[in-house]
Amino acid sequence: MGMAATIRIQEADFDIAREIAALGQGRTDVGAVVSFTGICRGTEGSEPIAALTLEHYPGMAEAEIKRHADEAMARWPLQGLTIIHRFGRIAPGENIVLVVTASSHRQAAFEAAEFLMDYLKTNAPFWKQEESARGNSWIEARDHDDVAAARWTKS
Amino acid sequence: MGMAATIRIQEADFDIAREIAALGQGRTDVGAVVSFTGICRGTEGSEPIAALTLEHYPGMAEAEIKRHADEAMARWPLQGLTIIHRFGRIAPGENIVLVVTASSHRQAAFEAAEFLMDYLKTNAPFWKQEESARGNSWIEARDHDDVAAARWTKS
Amino acid sequence: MKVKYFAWVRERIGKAEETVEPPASVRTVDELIAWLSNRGDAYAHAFEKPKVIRAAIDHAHVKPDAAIAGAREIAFFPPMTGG
Amino acid sequence: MKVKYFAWVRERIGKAEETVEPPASVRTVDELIAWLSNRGDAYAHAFEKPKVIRAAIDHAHVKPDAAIAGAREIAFFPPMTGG
Repeated sequence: MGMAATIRIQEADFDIAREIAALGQGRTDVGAVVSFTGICRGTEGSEPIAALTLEHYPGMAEAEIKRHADEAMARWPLQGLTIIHRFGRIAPGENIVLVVTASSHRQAAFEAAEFLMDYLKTNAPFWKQEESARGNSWIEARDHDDVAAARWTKS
Repeated sequence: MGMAATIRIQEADFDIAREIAALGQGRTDVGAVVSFTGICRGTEGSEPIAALTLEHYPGMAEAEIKRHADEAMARWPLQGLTIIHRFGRIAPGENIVLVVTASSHRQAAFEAAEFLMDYLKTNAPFWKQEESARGNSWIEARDHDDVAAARWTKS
Repeated sequence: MKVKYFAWVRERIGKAEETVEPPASVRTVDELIAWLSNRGDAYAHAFEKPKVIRAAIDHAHVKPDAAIAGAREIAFFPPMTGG
Repeated sequence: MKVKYFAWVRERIGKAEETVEPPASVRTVDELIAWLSNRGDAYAHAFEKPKVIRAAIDHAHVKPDAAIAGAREIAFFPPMTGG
């Protein structure tokens, strides 16, 4: 493709509009842009939470996400790809993660974004801890996320 | 759901960031927001185009989109849904259509957005005419869009 | 009854809408298409491939065998290309 | 060899990283887990359910039977919950 994905792992928030605009800037071959924004909810299960704290593995997180971004660009005809994942303390209503895909074809843009989100949920080295009235506890991985990720495995 | 979709059919452009923000505003139960933006490409097939002109059926377009928005809200647990479709003359690089879905669950947000886009491509009463060096011509419907739309039909 | 035309159906007929009074023998959408086709060359051209034409009655998509009785507004147009 | 710990593995062990020198008989990731578990109660607690523990060698996910020879950095952590 020759196209490089933008990958950022950062503590700061991101600006969805700026990231979407950056992918389309100065080109007229993009027909479809899909964005996925993951947001911190105010409850985990039925329990209200005060915040999430995201821990990550610096170095490995970048390498792993880049490997999956490259796989997405090889599998789908993408003209732009941006992945931003925050770490640190994140309050309810705040952004956690952003995936933006640009393509000539809407199906490619949708599928690549879903593939990357399924991957980020199960294999990117990030861990969420929740803060609630009952103290701090680590969120457990969910089986249905593994099932979602497995559907992209080539047979 | 008790939740009403925002549906707008308009000549003016839209602000993606504002529409995404409006769905999350003042609530902490939204975990996933998916946006799809359809953009006018500078080529149709391999032919460069100067612009598209979108004609629509006022009244029916609103009614039909609302019916499908209601179906999406019945099929997926959505907490917010916005659909904006432009009409009139649209130059390459400009926005045509926006679908934004908000949900607690990423799969629901993705699927509802894809369902609505497949619907808008095949059944919403809009017609695209392209302007090129060879004059004006109506874009023909594509079979693969019908195939994409058919996958949502309940068996 | 009001009839509306869109996209190239509109262009070929040369108008966006009109009021027509088909005889009682015209009962369905496809019978109305056949009846309109006889109103002149422009109509014959617009409806030359009836299978390609889509129809809506009072803002809802209908099939060619749909009854037109009671319809306030019937629209004819090519396959849709929005989105 | 540098060993890193994340999330509750880190919390239970009480440190984020350390340098260890396992004997030559420790050849695989699961053998390293068994060897670390013998370093004290904190380690035993962190690794009490070895099947839950994920490992990476030099920033790439590996299986429990992966060889550790030549590794510069080995990390242990619970199943990931990003996104």
